[in-house]
Amino acid sequence: MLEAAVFYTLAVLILGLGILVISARSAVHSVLFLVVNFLLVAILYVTLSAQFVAVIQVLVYAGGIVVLYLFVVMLVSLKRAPEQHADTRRLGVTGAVLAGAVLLEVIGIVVSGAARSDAPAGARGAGVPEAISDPMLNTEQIGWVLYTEYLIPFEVASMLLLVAMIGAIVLAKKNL
Amino acid sequence: MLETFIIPLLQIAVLLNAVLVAVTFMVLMERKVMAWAQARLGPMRVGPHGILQAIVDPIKLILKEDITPVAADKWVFTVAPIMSLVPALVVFSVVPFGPDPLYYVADINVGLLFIVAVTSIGVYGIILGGWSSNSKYPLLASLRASAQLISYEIAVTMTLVSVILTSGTLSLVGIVEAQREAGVWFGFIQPVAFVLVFIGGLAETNRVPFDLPEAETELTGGFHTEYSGMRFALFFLAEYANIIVISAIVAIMFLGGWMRPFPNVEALAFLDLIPPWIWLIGKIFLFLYVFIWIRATLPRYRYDQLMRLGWKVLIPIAIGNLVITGIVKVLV
Amino acid sequence: MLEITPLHYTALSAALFIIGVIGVLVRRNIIIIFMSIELILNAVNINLVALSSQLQNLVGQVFVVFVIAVAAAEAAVGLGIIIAFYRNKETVNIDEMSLMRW
Amino acid sequence: MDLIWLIPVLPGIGAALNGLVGVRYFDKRTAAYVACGTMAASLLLSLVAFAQLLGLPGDERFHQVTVAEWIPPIPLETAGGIGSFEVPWAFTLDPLSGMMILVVTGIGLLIHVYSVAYMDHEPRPAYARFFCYLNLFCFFMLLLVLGSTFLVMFVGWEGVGLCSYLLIGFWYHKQSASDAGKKAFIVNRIGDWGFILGIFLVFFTFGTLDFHAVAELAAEMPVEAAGMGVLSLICLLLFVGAIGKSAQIPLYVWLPDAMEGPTPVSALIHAATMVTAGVYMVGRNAVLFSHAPMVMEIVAIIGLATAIMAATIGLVQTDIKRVLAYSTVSQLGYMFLATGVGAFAAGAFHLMTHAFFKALLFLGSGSVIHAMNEEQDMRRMGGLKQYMPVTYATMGIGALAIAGVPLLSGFFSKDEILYRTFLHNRLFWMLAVVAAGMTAFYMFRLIFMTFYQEYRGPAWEGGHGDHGEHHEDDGGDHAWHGPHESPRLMTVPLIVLAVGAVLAGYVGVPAALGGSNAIEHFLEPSFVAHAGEGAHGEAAHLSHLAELGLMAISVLIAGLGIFLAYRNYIQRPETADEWAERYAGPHRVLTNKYYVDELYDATFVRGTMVGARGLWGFDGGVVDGAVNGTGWTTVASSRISHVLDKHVVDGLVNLVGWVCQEGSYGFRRVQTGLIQNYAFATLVGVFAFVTWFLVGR
Repeated sequence: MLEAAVFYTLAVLILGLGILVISARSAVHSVLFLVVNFLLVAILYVTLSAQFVAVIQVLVYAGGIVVLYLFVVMLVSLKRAPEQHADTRRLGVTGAVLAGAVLLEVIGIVVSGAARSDAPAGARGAGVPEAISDPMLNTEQIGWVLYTEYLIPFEVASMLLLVAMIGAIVLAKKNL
Repeated sequence: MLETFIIPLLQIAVLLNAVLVAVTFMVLMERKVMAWAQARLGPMRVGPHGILQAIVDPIKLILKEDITPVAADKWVFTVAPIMSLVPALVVFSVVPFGPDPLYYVADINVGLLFIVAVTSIGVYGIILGGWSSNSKYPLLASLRASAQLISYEIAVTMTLVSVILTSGTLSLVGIVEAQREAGVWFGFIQPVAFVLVFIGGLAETNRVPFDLPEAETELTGGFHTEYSGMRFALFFLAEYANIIVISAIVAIMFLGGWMRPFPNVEALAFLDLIPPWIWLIGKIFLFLYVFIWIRATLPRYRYDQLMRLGWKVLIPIAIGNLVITGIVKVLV
Repeated sequence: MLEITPLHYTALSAALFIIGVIGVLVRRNIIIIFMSIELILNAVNINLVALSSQLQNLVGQVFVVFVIAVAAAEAAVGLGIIIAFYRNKETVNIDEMSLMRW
Repeated sequence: MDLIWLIPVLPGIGAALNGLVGVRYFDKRTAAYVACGTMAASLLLSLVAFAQLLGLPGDERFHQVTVAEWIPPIPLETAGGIGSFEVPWAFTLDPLSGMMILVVTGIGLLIHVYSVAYMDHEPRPAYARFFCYLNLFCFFMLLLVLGSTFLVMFVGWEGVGLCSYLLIGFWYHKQSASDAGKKAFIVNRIGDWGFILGIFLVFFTFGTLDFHAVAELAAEMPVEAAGMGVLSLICLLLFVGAIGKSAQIPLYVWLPDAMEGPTPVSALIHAATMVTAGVYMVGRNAVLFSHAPMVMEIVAIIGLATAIMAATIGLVQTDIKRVLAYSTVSQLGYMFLATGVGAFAAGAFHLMTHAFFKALLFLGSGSVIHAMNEEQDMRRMGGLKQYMPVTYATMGIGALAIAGVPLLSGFFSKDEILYRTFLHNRLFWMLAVVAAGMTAFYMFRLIFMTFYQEYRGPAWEGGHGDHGEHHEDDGGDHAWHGPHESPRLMTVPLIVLAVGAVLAGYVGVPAALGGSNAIEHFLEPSFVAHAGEGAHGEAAHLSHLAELGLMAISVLIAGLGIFLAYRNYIQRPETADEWAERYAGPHRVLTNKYYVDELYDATFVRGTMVGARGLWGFDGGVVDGAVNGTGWTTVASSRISHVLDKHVVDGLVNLVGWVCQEGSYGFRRVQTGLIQNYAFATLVGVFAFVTWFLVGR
């Protein structure tokens, strides 16, 4: 009961803020909504007892990436509205309609899946040591998986970040 | 019901009130200490030795007219102070004032990370406040502030990782307990980290000598130049709350939190007569005093010096400290 | 309906995803398009975490970490490109970014 | 004796030193020392080896040394089934090769020493080159002599041919010299062709190439008294080789021309050693030849014919070296005559004595030429006796020896041959005696024209005669001061050789004169398959008295020759011209050497040229025509191909390009540059997939 209430509340807020993000006229407002959206998503993660991911979501997304967006929005002080010019060939509305159709289809799948209720409950992936029984151990377990089984992807991700950092510097510098 | 709702709500209420009162008194304390440092008396009119000044100031701010500039983005202008204050207060939910669950709202396994994450949200308030004012000095100040915040956050977080390595847990309660087990405060095991976190805390809270976002001589009032009344008060609160948070974190991580000095020495057992929350508050006040002391002592950095210190000194030292800690951890 | 199953999370995820897609398709401000992409990534993350919780398998959460890392890289480079582009063209309208076509 | 392989190798080392290092770095002295030193060492070794050989009992004088493997065993088909073709670097020392190595190294050393002075005018690199060639020649000659198989001998055989070519053409800037070199080489090729065919046949017949083994196998076979058997064919082919190398009819033409080379070369190669290789080879295969009497007859006839023909030509030649050259040819004819009549030992004996006196005569003539400042025409000499007494004396001894004056070496060896010829065939004997008389005549004609009479040569500075006739100075760098005695380095070898020419005959004093004919008994084992078997040709014998009578006749004939020469060139010098006028026809024929060169020129050379022209025409007309036709056809077909290529293939390619281009005009409208439209395309895909998923369930 409580769980359902929390979920529906969060879901409504998340979706509503998502719609606000894409519909806000001002980019700064979009960013604001996006931050709040991310924080709500983090709370959703907490309800799923994924504290580490939730904190990371706040720390990196809300505290890092979106700040970057905010900077850019502030730096790009536009002399004319960015949406002033529209190409005649763009398929925006068609795309939105088609996307809605996809959503309907997916929800259809979900509903039919719920009706069948043959979801693979309890099916566990291979190679994972134990269940997430104790929320207090979440971080430790993720660290364990990340630094043993997924060590190489982890290092690759770090390289990706390094490359992205260098790339961003190169792009942003006026003259190196 | 009692344990899940009533007690936490009570705790939150007490904590919020305590923090807000502490902030008001800290303003008074700052004024008094600065005055003494400059051989003045400070506020003397309201109450004995001006003690009631702490109550008068908030009342003044609440009663003042709340001005919104015409060119401002009103909505954001309103939200910005809230976004600044809320994270600062939220952080207190994980600060333990004693070993018993009664002394803290929550002890989560990612406590330290939580603090770092939530404080990083605080930057929005500053940026949005400066931007939404639609005025050049606040905008410049907010850019400065956010750049400074992000830069020093890296150094501080990296340093905190070395402390986490030492304690082996992210939980703040766990960190304190680790210091009990170690028999010594981490401030002695990690002196470099101690100093780094403190300096980083100075910068993150825009305190002297890193108070460039609020440099009156350059930017009149900083990012909240256009603010007044209650909204200004919120910014003000947030700033001082942040100072208290930093002090609390440093006290917990490096000075043993709620524990008395030398917790393993039986001869000092009489010190346990003083309750743990008093120990922690005492340590926090010690740091607050140091904050004010530094403000009274040191001149302001130049902006490029500030950035150079952050990126070329603190971050390398933090990384070096982390590496050495890791090596020692592996070897010992 | 009141029992929250992973399918609920999937539906939420799909809806957020589609919102992001619509944002990408409809808006012309490239910064907002980027933010829409972040929404899409978040939708994926919700799915991953939900399924991780349902399957009692931490790999989903590990992948969220990777997704966030990639998102950070993407944001850094993408916004760098936007800044560079803005410096030249004084615009962030995606419809004006069509110099390379025939 | 096991070190006999060093005997050829030492001069080889000298040649390598002089050739690889000396030409560039050695001064004349060093080059000379290297060459003479290696030769001297070789001679020393030869003497030791020979002494050891003599120390053995008569029928054990055979020593074979295998130094290294050359051709590993290869199975090859032979007459007697599959044989193993195997050739080692093996050397044989037996009486025949022992005598030969003494001759080669001994005379070789003397000529080396002589050359040191003779070639002194040459510039330094040419000097070293000369000694390199000379050493190389000795190396190959000794290889030829010592080789115990046909193939090793063949290597030496070809090697000496090469050195002969190099040394005849030593003054290669002189057209006639290089032509003579080429002539020698090419004429020799014909002989070598026969020789190598003979070797093939030997291997095919006997399955081995070892002389000793071949001899033993051949001894088992019957004598091919009537008709030509395989042995006869082998012998004939081998004899062709001998003809080429030893300048017999019809391949003698190269030897007189070879006199273009330096005189020591003529002495060493073209008188004493190389040209006798043919004789040596025939002697080496005496057993084979003994089994082919018909070929023996051919050998004798060719030898005799050569002896007479060369002698007649020698009568009228005026070039001092050419006279000697024809004399050499003639004497070689004698040797073949000896082998032809079965007197292998006599042939070898004459070979040895001839080596001494002919080398002596050549060196003497070289001394004269040297003194006359490179003048070779006897008509421009005369009266040199007073200027160069040593040369005169030694050459006189040589002439006496070759003429067959009793008690000199030529007398013993030549009379042995004549005696054996007499036993074989009296007609041959008569002709041989006539040839001997002619030999005496032309040799003394040479002596008289050169050393007696008046001086007819060119005048010299400070001397008598008029300056108008001053001879062109070839040397250019030194003035000629008239005829003079040669330096000590040249006269000493002359004296040594003169002593040899006198004494060499005494190893073979015939029984008729109270001797024991030691050389014949010494050499005998080399000519039979099994030692102690005894000689075949000892069928007939004359009494000592008859033998003495024959000697007397030949001595008389020789005396007559000498007398005629004396009368014609000393008493009445004009007689020679009178005779020449009186017998103008024969004289002209003789002067022109029977027109043999012209004949060869007209037949072989011209024939070859005409054939070559014909082939050239064929090549130019037919072959080139075919090639050009092919080319033209190719060009024509490629033109057609070009047209096809241009219109059909290119058309297709262009069609493809055109289709692509036209198609892309339509499709490029898809590329709007609107990123969101591309994203829309992705969404369409997603929609399709999700739909499929929904419906598919």
